[in-house]
Amino acid sequence: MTAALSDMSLAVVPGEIHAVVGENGAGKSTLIKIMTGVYQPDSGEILNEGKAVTIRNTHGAQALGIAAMYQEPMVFPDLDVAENIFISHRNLGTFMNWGKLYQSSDELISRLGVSLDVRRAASGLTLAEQQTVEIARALSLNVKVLIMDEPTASLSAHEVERLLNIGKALKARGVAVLYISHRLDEIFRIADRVTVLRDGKHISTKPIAEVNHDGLVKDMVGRALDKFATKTKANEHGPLLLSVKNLSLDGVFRNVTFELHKGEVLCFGGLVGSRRTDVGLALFGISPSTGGSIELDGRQVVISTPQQAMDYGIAYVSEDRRKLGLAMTMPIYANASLASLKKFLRRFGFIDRAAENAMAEQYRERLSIRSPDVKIEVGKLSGGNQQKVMLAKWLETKPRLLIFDEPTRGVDVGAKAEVHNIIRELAKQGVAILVISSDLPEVMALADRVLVMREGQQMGIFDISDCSQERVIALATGQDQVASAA
Amino acid sequence: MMLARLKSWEGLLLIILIITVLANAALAPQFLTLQNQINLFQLSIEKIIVALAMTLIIINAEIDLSVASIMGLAACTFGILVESGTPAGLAIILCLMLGIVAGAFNAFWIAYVQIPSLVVTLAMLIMYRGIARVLLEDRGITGFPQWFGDLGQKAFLGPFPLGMIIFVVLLVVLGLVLHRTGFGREVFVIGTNAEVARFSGVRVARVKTILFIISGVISALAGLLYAGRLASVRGDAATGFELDIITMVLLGGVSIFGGRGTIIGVLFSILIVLNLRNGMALVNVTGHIQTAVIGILLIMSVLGPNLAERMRSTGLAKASA
Amino acid sequence: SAEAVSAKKGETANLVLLPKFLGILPFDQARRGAEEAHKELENKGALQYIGPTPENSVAGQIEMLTTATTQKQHVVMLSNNAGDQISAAAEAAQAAGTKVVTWDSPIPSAKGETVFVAQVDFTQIGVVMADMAHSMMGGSGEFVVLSATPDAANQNAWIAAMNEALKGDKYKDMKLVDTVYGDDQSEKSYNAALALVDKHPNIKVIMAPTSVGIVAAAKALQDEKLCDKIKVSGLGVPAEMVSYTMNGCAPEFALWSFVDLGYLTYYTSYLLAAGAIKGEVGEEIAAGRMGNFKIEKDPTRAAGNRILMGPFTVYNKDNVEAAAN
Amino acid sequence: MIQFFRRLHPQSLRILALAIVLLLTVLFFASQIDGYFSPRMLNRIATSVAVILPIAIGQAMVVMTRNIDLSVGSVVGIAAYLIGDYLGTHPDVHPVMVVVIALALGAFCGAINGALVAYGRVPSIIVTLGTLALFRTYLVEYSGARSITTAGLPQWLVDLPQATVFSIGNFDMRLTVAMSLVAAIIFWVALSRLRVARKLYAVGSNPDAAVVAGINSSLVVFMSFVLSGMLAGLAGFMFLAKFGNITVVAGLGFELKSVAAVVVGGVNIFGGSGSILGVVLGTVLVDTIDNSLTRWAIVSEFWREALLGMLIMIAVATDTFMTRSFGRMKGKSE
Ligand SMILES: Nc1ncnc2c1ncn2[C@@H]1O[C@H](COP(=O)(O)OP(=O)(O)OP(=O)(O)O)[C@@H](O)[C@H]1O
Ligand SMILES: Nc1ncnc2c1ncn2[C@@H]1O[C@H](COP(=O)(O)OP(=O)(O)OP(=O)(O)O)[C@@H](O)[C@H]1O
Ligand SMILES: [Mg+2]
Ligand SMILES: [Mg+2]
Repeated sequence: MTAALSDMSLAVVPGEIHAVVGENGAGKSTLIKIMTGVYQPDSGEILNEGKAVTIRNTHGAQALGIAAMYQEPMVFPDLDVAENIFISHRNLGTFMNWGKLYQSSDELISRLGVSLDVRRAASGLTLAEQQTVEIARALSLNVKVLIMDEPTASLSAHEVERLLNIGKALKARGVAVLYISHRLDEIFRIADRVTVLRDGKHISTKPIAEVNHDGLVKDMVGRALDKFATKTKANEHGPLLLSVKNLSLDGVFRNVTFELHKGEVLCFGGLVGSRRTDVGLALFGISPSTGGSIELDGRQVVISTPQQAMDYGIAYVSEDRRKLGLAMTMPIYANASLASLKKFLRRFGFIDRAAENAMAEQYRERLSIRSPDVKIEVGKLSGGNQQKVMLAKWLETKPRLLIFDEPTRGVDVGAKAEVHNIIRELAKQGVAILVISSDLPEVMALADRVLVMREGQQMGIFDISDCSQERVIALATGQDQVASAA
Repeated sequence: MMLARLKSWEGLLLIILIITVLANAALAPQFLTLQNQINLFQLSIEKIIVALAMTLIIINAEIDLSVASIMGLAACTFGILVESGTPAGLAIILCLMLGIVAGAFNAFWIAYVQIPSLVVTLAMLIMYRGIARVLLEDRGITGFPQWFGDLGQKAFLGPFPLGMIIFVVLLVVLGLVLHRTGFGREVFVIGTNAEVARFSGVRVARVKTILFIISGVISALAGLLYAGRLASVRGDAATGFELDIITMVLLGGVSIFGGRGTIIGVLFSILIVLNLRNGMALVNVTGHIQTAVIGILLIMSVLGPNLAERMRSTGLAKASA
Repeated sequence: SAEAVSAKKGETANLVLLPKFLGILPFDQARRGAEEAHKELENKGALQYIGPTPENSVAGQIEMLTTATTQKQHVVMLSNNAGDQISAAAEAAQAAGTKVVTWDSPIPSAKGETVFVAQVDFTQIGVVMADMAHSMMGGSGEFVVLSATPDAANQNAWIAAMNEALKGDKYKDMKLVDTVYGDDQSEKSYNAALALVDKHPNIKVIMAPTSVGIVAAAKALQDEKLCDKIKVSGLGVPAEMVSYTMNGCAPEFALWSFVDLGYLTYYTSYLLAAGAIKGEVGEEIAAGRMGNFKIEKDPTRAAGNRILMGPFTVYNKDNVEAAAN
Repeated sequence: MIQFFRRLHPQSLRILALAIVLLLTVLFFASQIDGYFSPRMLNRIATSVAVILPIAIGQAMVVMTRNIDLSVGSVVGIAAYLIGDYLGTHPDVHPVMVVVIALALGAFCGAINGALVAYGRVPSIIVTLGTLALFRTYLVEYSGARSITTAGLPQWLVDLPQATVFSIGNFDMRLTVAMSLVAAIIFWVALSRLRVARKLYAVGSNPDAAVVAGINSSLVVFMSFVLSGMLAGLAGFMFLAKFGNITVVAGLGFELKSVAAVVVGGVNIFGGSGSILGVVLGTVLVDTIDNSLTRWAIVSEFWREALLGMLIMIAVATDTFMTRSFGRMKGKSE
C-alpha cells in the first residue's frame, strides 16, 4: 500500500487565503482530514502558533479554531437547517432554545445572501443548499482557520461570486482560509499563495503573483496542457432527435421547450435550484413530467421509468455520485457495467466476467482512471476518479441522448479537459448531448446552444454565437428584467 | 480489497468449523457416524433451507421475519387440504402457490408501497401465524400418506433424505444466481444503494418482489418438509424459527446493512451452528446453554476480528511514532 | 395375576429426563423425584436432565430425543410438548433400541411411545374440574376456561374430558362460554383473565388447568377486586396458590405430586431398561415407596398403554397451608 | 386548512396521521364492544400499556441511532426475577431503592450491549440476538427452576398495581401508569429540548457527519443502549409488581412487541427520526388493538392473532398513506 500523502509541509498565516491545488487523488482531502483530526498522521507534526499539537478528533480541531467544509457535504438529513448549522456548538446551554436557534441561523443564512427556510428538514436540500448549510456552520464557529474543500464544485457563477466574497470578508477579519478548488480562475482571483500537490507529495508553494495558469497546470499534472477555448460557433450537427414541447412538472418546472439534434450539445445554464436537474430527471423517467410532450425521432413518447428512458437510448449522468451515481462499496467493474449489464449476460443470465473486466479495463485506460486495477472499491477512489467511473457506466450503454448533470463536478483540470474531449467526441459521433452545468466557462466551451432557466421557467434559448457569460448570468438572475423595467 | 476481506471472514469461519468438528469427534464417540451426520442436518433442515433464501434477502438490505409463519401456514394448509380429501400431490402444489402468494403480498407492501420490510414482515409474522391458527385451531393433524412422511424422514438418494438434497441443490442454484448472474449483481447493487440501482435502470421493485416470492415459496417448501418430517402438523409449527435463521445468516458474514455476504460464508456458518449444537447435545448440554454458546460465538466472530484489527492499527501507530 | 416386578438395584440404565422446557417448578420437582429413585436404585448408569428453551420447545424436544437415540440411551422420559409431531422421532428411537416413556403429557397417537405414566386419569380430572366449578358456582351459571397453549395436549385432553363430564345431568345449568389461552406466560394469562371478565360479564368461575394460568388469573381478579363475584379454580401449585385460597379468590384447586410422578416414571423406565418389564398391558411393577402399579390400556386415548399414578389432592382452606410449606 | 398543513413539521404530520388512525380504531371497537367507553376499559389499556411503554421508549432511542435492541425482553425478565428474588430475602428495602436497583440492573445489561455495539463495533442486531439468549440463559441457570410468587414479595409491592394517584370519576390514575407516563414525559421533553439528546438524532441521521461534527458517536450509541436497558429494568419492576408471579419466561417476546410499537409509532427504522409522542401513540395503538380484540365478542380466540397482524398492517399502511398525502398537501401549499 502506498501512502495517500507524504512529506507534506504547509503553513497558513492569519489573514491569508491559501489555495491548494492538485489533480484528483493528489491528497488534498486527505491533508485536510488530517488537519481536522478525522485521520491521524503516521508521522510528522502539526504546529499551532508555534506549538506542536496533536489533533485527535474534530473537537481538538475546533478547540484550536480549525473548521472545515468537506468535499462531500456533511449534513444531517433528519435535522432541520438551523440545527444542522449549530450542531457542533458546545456552549449553548443545556436546553434547546429553538426560537433563538432559528433566529441566529436566519441571520447567518441571510449574511450569506441566500434565502433558505431554516426550519426545513435538511433531507430535501439540493447539494448547493447543503453546501450553504456547511458554510453557515463554519461561519458560526469562531474560526481561526477555515478549510474549504471544493466549496464551489456544485455552485453556479452567482453563488460562486457570493462565496468568494465571504472568503475575502473572512480574510479581512484575520481568518486564515485554506481553499481547495479545481477552478483555477477562482484561485487567481482570491488566493494569496498557492500550494500544489501531486501524487500525495508537496510540489511547490508560491505567492500567487509568481505563478500563471499554465505554470500551475504544469506543476499539477507534470506536463503542459492546453487551456480550453471558448466556442464561438456551433458545430455542424445531424438530424433532429429530440423535440420537447411545453414540458412541465406540477409545482417544479413548466413550459420547457427545446429541440436537440444528433451531434448537438445543448447546455442548461441557470442558478442553483433553477430546476434544471428536474428537467433532466423528467427526461430520464425518474420523476415523469405531468404536462407537455416529448418526441424522439418525430414520434411522441411517454417516459415514466428509467428503464423506458434507457430503452429509448437515453442516459443520465447524475450530479450526486455518492447518493445516486455509484455503489461505493462495489468494485469499479461492477459499477461500470451496471447500466448495461444485459450486454454481459450469457446463457441463464450468467455474467461474462472476462468481457466485463475487459470493458472496465478499457475505460480505465481511456478515461485515465487512477487505480491499479478495476477490482478496487469505487469508494476508495478520489472524487474525480469516481466521476470518471460514473461516466464509464453511461458511456457503455452507447446512448443516443446523453444527459450530463454537472459532468465535471470536482474534476481536476486535466480530467476536466479529458471529459470535455469525450463529450465533443461523442457529439462528433452523433450522440445528442444535454449538459446541465453551473460552470460557465464549461458551458461556453461545450455548448452549441444554451438554454437558461430560472425558478423552473425557461428564460431563453439561443445559439452559442449569440451567447456570452454575461447574458447567461443576466437571464439566470433576472437582471435583464430589472434592466428592461428600468 | 472487499474480496480479500470476505475471504478472510470465510477463512475464520472455516477454522471455527474445523475446530468444532475436531472437538466433537474427540468428545462424542457417536459424532462421526453417518446416521448422526445425517440427523444433524435433518433436525434443522427447514431452517437451513430457508437461511439460503434469507441470505439473498439480507444482502438486498431487506429482512423477512415472516418466514417461519409462512412455513407454519403452508404446513397447516397442507394438513387441512389432505384432511379434507385433497390428493397430497395437489395439496403440495397448492401450498407452494400459497407461499408465492404470501411472498408476493409481502413484496407488494415492501417494493411498491415502500414500507420497510422489517415493519411489513413483523406484521405478517403475526398475521400468517394467525391464519395457520384459524385453520387448525387447537387441533393437530396426522395421517398423511405414507410416501409423504417417507419423503420427510427416509433416505431418498443413497443415504440422504430429500431435504438434504433440496438443500444442496438450492445452495448451488442460489449461490450461482447470487454470485454469477446479472440478477445476483442487481441484488448486491440494490443492497448497497437502492437509489443508485434505480438511477441505473435496475427494476428495483421487481428484484425485491422476486426475492420475497423466492423467500415465500422456499419457506412454504420448508414448511411441507417439516410436515413430512414430523408426519403431523399443528398451529404452532415452526414458531420462532426466524431468529435462528437470521442468526445463521449473520454469522455467515452477511451484512445486516446489505450489499455484502456470500453463500459460502452462510454454508460455513450453517455447518458450524449445526455441528456445535449436535456436539453439545451429544455431551448433554441443555438447550439454554446451547443457545447461549451460539450467541457468544455470533458476537465473538465479529468482535474478535474488530479487536485484533484495532490492536494491530494502534500497534502500528506506536511503532511508527 | 402375576407378581409385581421389583427392581434389582445396581443395574446400568442410562436414562434421560426430558421435560417440556427448563426453568419451571413442576418439572424441577419431577427431577427431584427421579433423582431420589436414581439414588435409591443405585443405578450405575447416568440420569440426564436436559430440556429445550420454552420458545424452541417442539423442535428442541425432537432434537434431544434424536440425540438421545444416537447416544444409545436406554430410555427417554418425555413430558411431550410436541403432540404427534414427535412420534416419528419416537418411532426412530424405538427402532434403534431407545425406549420412550412419557409422563405428564403423552404422545396423543401413542406412536413410538412405550408407556405413559399418567399423573391422574384424564377422564377423572375432567370430572373433578367440572365438580369444582359446580360447587363454586352453586350449580348454575356461566364459566370459562383459561388454558396454556392451544397445542398443549394434556390441557386439551382435560378440557375435552371436562366437556364430556358437563353433559351429565348434574351440570345441566352450567355453561362453558369461552376457552382462551395464556400460553403459560404470566402476563398473557393475566391479561386474558381480565379480558374474559370484560367479555363475559356474567361468568362465575375461571377454570385454569395450568399452574401458570391459575395464579395469574387469581392475581388479576384480586387486583381488580372481583374475587367476591368470580372465583378461580383449576390446577395449581399450593405454594403459589396459598394466599389466593386463603382470601377466597381461589377456594378450591387440584394437583398431584410432580415429585411422585418423577419417581414413578423413573422406576418404570429403570425396569424397562433392565428388561424386567416390556411395557405390556397386565404387567405390574413395584415402585419403591409408592407401592405397586399396573400397566393397562389407556382408556382416555385410542391407543397406548399407561400406568396410572393418581391420586391427586383437592386443595382448599383446610389443607393448602400445610401443603405450601 | 392549507395554512395548517404548512405550519406543521413533517414529524407532526406523522403524529397527526397516527392520532387519526388511533381514533378510528377506538371508534370502530366502540361500535363493536358494549361499554367500550368506560373508565374500566381505559384502566385496562392504561395499566397494560404502562408495562410496555418504557420498553418501547428505550427501543425507540436505540432505533433512532440506527440500532436495534432485541434483548429487552430478557432484560425485563432478569430485572423482574432478580428483584423479586432479592426482595424475598430483603423485604425491608425502601421502595425507592428497589426502583433504583431495577434501573441499575437494566442499565448494566444495557451497558454490556452498548459497549459491544459502540466500542466493539459489532452490529447491534448481532449483539442483541446474542444477549437475548445469554441474558435468558443466565436467568434460567440462576433461578434453579424456582418461581417468584406474590407470597415472597413485600405487601407494598403486591399492592402497588392498585395504588392510585388520583381518581376522576371511576377512572383511577394508577401509580404504575403514572410512573410510565412520567418516564414518557421526561424522555419526550429531553429528546426535544435537551441539547445532548439531540445528538441521538444526529448520530442516527448521518453517522459520518456526526464524527465530523465532533459528536462522540460511540458514547451516544452506548448511552442509548444504557437508557434502553434502564427503561427495560423499570419495566421489569412494573412487571414484577403487576404480575407478581415470575417464571424464567417473564418478558419473552417483548422485543418484537416493542419494535412493533416503535415502528407503528413512526420512528424511522433506519434511524434519525421519530418522536416519543409518536412512540406513546404507537404503543397505545398496538395495545388497544390487542386488548380490544380479546374483548370483541364475535371474534373467536383463534382469529385474534390473524386480525392483530392484519390490523397492525392496516394501521401502518393507513398511517403511511396519510403521512404521504399530508406531505403532498403541505408541498402544494408552499
Ligand atoms: N478511505 C480511503 N482508503 C484508502 N485510500 C484512500 C481513501 N480515501 C482516499 N484514498 C486515496 O488517497 C489518495 C488521496 O485522496 P484524496 O481524496 O485526498 O484526493 P483529492 O486530492 O482530494 O482528490 P479530489 O480532487 O478528487 O477530491 C487517493 O489516491 C485515494 O485513492
Ligand atoms: N435523492 C434524490 N432523488 C430524487 N431526486 C433528487 C434527489 N436529489 C435531488 N433531486 C432532485 O434534483 C433537484 C435538484 O435540482 P434543483 O432544483 O436544485 O435544480 P438545478 O438547476 O439542477 O440546481 P443545481 O444546480 O443545484 O443542480 C431537486 O429538486 C430534486 O427534485
Ligand atoms: Mg478531494
Ligand atoms: Mg442540478
